[in-house]
Amino acid sequence: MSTSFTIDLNQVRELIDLLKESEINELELSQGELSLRLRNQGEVQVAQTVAAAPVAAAPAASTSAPASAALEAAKDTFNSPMVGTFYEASSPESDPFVSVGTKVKKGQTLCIIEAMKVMNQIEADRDGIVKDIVASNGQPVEFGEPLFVIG
Amino acid sequence: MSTSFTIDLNQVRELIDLLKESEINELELSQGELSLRLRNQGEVQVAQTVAAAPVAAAPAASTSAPASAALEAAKDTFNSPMVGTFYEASSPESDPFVSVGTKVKKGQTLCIIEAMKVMNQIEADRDGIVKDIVASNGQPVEFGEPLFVIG
Amino acid sequence: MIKKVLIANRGEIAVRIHRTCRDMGIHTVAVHSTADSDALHVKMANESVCIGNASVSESYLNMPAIIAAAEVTGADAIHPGYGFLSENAKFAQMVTESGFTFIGPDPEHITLMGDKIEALKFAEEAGLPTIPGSGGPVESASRALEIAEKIGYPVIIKAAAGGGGRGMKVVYDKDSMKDLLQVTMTEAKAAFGDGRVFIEKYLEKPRHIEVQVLADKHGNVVHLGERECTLQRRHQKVLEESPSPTLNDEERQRVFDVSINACKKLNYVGVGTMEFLYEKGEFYFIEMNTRLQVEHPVTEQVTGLDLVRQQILVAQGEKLDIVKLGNVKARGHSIECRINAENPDNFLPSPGTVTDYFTPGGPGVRIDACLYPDCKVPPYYDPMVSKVISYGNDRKQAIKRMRRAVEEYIIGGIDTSLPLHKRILENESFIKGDFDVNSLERFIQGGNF
Amino acid sequence: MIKKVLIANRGEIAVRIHRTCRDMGIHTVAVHSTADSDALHVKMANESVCIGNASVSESYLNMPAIIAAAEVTGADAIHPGYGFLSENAKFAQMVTESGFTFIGPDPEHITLMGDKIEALKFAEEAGLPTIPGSGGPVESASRALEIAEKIGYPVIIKAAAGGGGRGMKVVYDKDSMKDLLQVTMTEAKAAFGDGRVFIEKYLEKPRHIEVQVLADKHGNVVHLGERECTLQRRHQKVLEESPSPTLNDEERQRVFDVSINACKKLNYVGVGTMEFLYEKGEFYFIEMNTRLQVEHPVTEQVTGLDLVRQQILVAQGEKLDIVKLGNVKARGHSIECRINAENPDNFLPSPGTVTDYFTPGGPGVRIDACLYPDCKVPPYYDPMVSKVISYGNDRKQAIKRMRRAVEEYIIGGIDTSLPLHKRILENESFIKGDFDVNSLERFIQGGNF
Repeated sequence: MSTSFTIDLNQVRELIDLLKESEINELELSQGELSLRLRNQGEVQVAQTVAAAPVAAAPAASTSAPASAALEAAKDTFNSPMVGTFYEASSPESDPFVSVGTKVKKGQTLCIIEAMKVMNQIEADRDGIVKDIVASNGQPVEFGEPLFVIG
Repeated sequence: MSTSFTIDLNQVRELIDLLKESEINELELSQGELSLRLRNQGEVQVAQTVAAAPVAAAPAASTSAPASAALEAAKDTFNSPMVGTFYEASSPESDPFVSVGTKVKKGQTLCIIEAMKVMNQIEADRDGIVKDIVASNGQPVEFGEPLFVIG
Repeated sequence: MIKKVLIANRGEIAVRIHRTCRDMGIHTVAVHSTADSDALHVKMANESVCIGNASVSESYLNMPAIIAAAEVTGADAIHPGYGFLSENAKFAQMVTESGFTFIGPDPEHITLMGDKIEALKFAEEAGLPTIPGSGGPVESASRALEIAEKIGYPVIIKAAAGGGGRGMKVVYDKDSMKDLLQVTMTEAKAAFGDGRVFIEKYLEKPRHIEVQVLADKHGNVVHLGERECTLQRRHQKVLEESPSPTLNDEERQRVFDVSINACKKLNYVGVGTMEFLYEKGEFYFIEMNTRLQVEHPVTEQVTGLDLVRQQILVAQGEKLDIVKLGNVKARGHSIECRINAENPDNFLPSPGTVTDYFTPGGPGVRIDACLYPDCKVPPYYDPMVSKVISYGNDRKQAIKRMRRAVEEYIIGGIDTSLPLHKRILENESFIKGDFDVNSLERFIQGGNF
Repeated sequence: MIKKVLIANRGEIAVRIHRTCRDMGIHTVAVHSTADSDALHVKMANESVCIGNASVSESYLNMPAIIAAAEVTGADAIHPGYGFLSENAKFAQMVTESGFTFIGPDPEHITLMGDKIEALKFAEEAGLPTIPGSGGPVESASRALEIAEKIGYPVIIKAAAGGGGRGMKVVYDKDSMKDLLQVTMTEAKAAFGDGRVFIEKYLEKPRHIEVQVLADKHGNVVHLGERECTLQRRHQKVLEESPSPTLNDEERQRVFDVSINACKKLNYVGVGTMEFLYEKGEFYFIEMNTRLQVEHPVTEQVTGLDLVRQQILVAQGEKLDIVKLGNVKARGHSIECRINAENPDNFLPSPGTVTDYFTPGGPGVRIDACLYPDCKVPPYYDPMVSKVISYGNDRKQAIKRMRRAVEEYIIGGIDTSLPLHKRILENESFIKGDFDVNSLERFIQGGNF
């Protein structure tokens, strides 16, 4: 399970809109474990949210087999385009396609994802530098799961 | 699951309007677990609010046979101490015990409530002036239902 | 024909009764305290009347207020549910005298069965097996041996002035009788100033078995199978099932027969429950409950009957379809778990506001509850807020479905006994059906079932 | 023995399949699109894998992604549910070739029954009654009269090149045959440039009756009763029940027999449904569905069987207990209402976020849903979000309980078809069981049932 806030961002957005429309300066809301404060200081809006995760009702325990896609939101992650098993290199003896610090070009192979016994070469969708390798060699990944951070 | 407030945004909007109209600077509301604060620090209005009832799921429509005890909260109502049928007078031919404007003393009979074929004389719990008669002659009243406003 | 029923109760049973009334086209009137204005039973009913303050004596036990509520709403019958006024003969009488139909038995039967000594006396006359004993003080070892020989070992010697487990000795064979009798008499004399003792059959591992009976106003009586309610904590049932996993067909028939005979002798009317202790093939009558039981849904699931409906039909004076009902065969197996708003470890009540709420669904699951998202559980009343009832073709399937249901059930914001039920449902002895009335207490205290 | 099942579906059926797996001690893997990350089927499953974007072609129809998900999670079987890939022979084959057990029929049966013409050809060979007709173009009045005489009036003359209700004429007696044949041929020639016409038996008020079959890998086939699914809107079933309120015992037995015989001839394996039109004591085979049906719960309620469990047992190669299953007698009556997230007046989909949510409970009510408070109903998928299933001793009781359930059900924040169901359940013709496949359309358009 991820440790991110479980607050509904759309609702926060609606509340912010409400505040902006309303010419009111402050809005404070609390319910149960969840609390939110919005403040509008003149021209620039400073919206502060404080949301205690109500770790709400997850009907029965559910575990994502591959790691959860919590980081998905981050802009500079390179996410898995498919379900499968992640490999850093073309074979156990080979060097990884990339390492942290590698400068990559769009179209360059970053890794392999095996699915249905097929080794799929996964290519970079942009130029950049590999800042982090999030996925683990030989581990399953799901669609949209972050594999690399490329900045 | 419940990762958002169950607050009714329209209600918040109405409260904001109320605040703005009212020339009041702050509004604070709390009910149950929910609290809301609105503040308006503009030149004119400074409004802060807190709270709002989540008007939660009313499973199936339910109608209170006798009028609902909504006014109960008002401080100057005299509420029914029992379930029964409300009578203004001791008989159809008699004058009502009290009318709007009547000055009453603690212990003075205000009305009759019939229950189980017994006519119960209901006495004032304080001195004051009858400002309104809320219950209707011959109609059922429930426990806690406002009968009079005595100020 | 009953057209409008005032339900003189709250919580899940008030909701339960409303549902059957709704199915029968009968309007309902909910009564409620000031603490229950937003309760589910109030929201569901066709009409509602606030009858008093939160305290039960001012509301749910307030007989004049309830009668007055029936008067002002024009109800023609009153259903008392269970608990509160359901076994109050004075209330039953007041209801009838005020011109309403009481959906329950005659007041005289409530009175009789409410008096433990009178009830046992009746039971013996009516041929219900009771726990055999000396019937009066035993003064000599020879008399004690004679009695024990007759009723069979083990027996228990009880001080006449004792109680609460004090001044009691269990005798397992005749060799130790003389000494233990002497010791108990001496101790009783010292402890209570009264050396008189009784002797009774001692039940080592009794189980609680009860028979559901149904009788109309025309002398027809049927049984609707038995329930096993052995899993109890402080004499409160926690998990019930039907049929019992321990009875054989001969035993079953035997306890049905004595129950029906006793009801006939009593001229009983309505639904009732004959409660027995059971050990080694023998039944011992404890008491009769002259009302709907909390655990009635397990009987409904295996018989396909709606017991509240049967109550209403009987109250209307209708004749039971004795041929049809007499041949009702239990099909499958049903279990009920009582879900309390309480801490599952220390059993302290846990009132509050329910936050997240998700009810289980799917095949073989029924929920009788008084909860909804954001509802309040007031601190003034019984902590039982929900019953989960599972049904399966056999006990194994009923257990599996119950496990699934208690796992799916989410009641946020308050503590509940769901975790205790999860533990019971995984217990090997429970699964085997091997337990007695003390099992759950032992289990809760960390021991074996 | 199957130990881990990947459920290649979403919504209520994914939840439904999980529940049975849970009961059988089988672990579940949910697959989901990016739009369904918080869906109930994902929350309930033991594991979950995101397989693609919201669009069904990228997720729930994405065969390689589903197989890959089964690979990475170590599942040993795949259940396709209904819809999506459940009747895709290629998928069934791919599942098997990838080393997983497909919980469904052989691909060849999916292929056969997926081809309407081949399926009808097989039906005729297997002795299933089909709608009788000319079988080919009819060129003369004398031949038309001969055919009509044989199959009985009324008959319908259809342009070979027609469709969608165009180029059709109903003939009620032999006197008008010659003229109408001529008119239809002339009109067909003018409208489609092809004057050829066919003749078929015309069903005026057909009802939709289907037989649930179950077959194992050892040649054993049983039926599990019939379902009546006559109430449809645009060929989508809206309310189903079992048993049918219209069939008599002889008709019932007859349609069971032909269904079982056809399955035997087919060497069919798994659960399947033979769909028929029914009119005036005669059945006319339409098609066979080679999967679990949406409406399977009504069969479960009256037979006491868990159909998903039976599917899994069959997939594991187990032998059906033919004696036991062959004697399953329907008990009572069950109705299912499909609750769609749609405007009940204009039937436009109503996706959104569910606010208030309260599920019905009490006796005789089962809920198979994929909703919970604050959940999202995405706009990309089927609008059916819940099924309410009622059960009673007879149809009358099942209807009353269903009325109560749809009245209790609260689904806030989105529009649903609950109001439509309330109207149907109060309709006199529905209560009498008097309707045909066109009734609901007429009713929706403001007419009579």
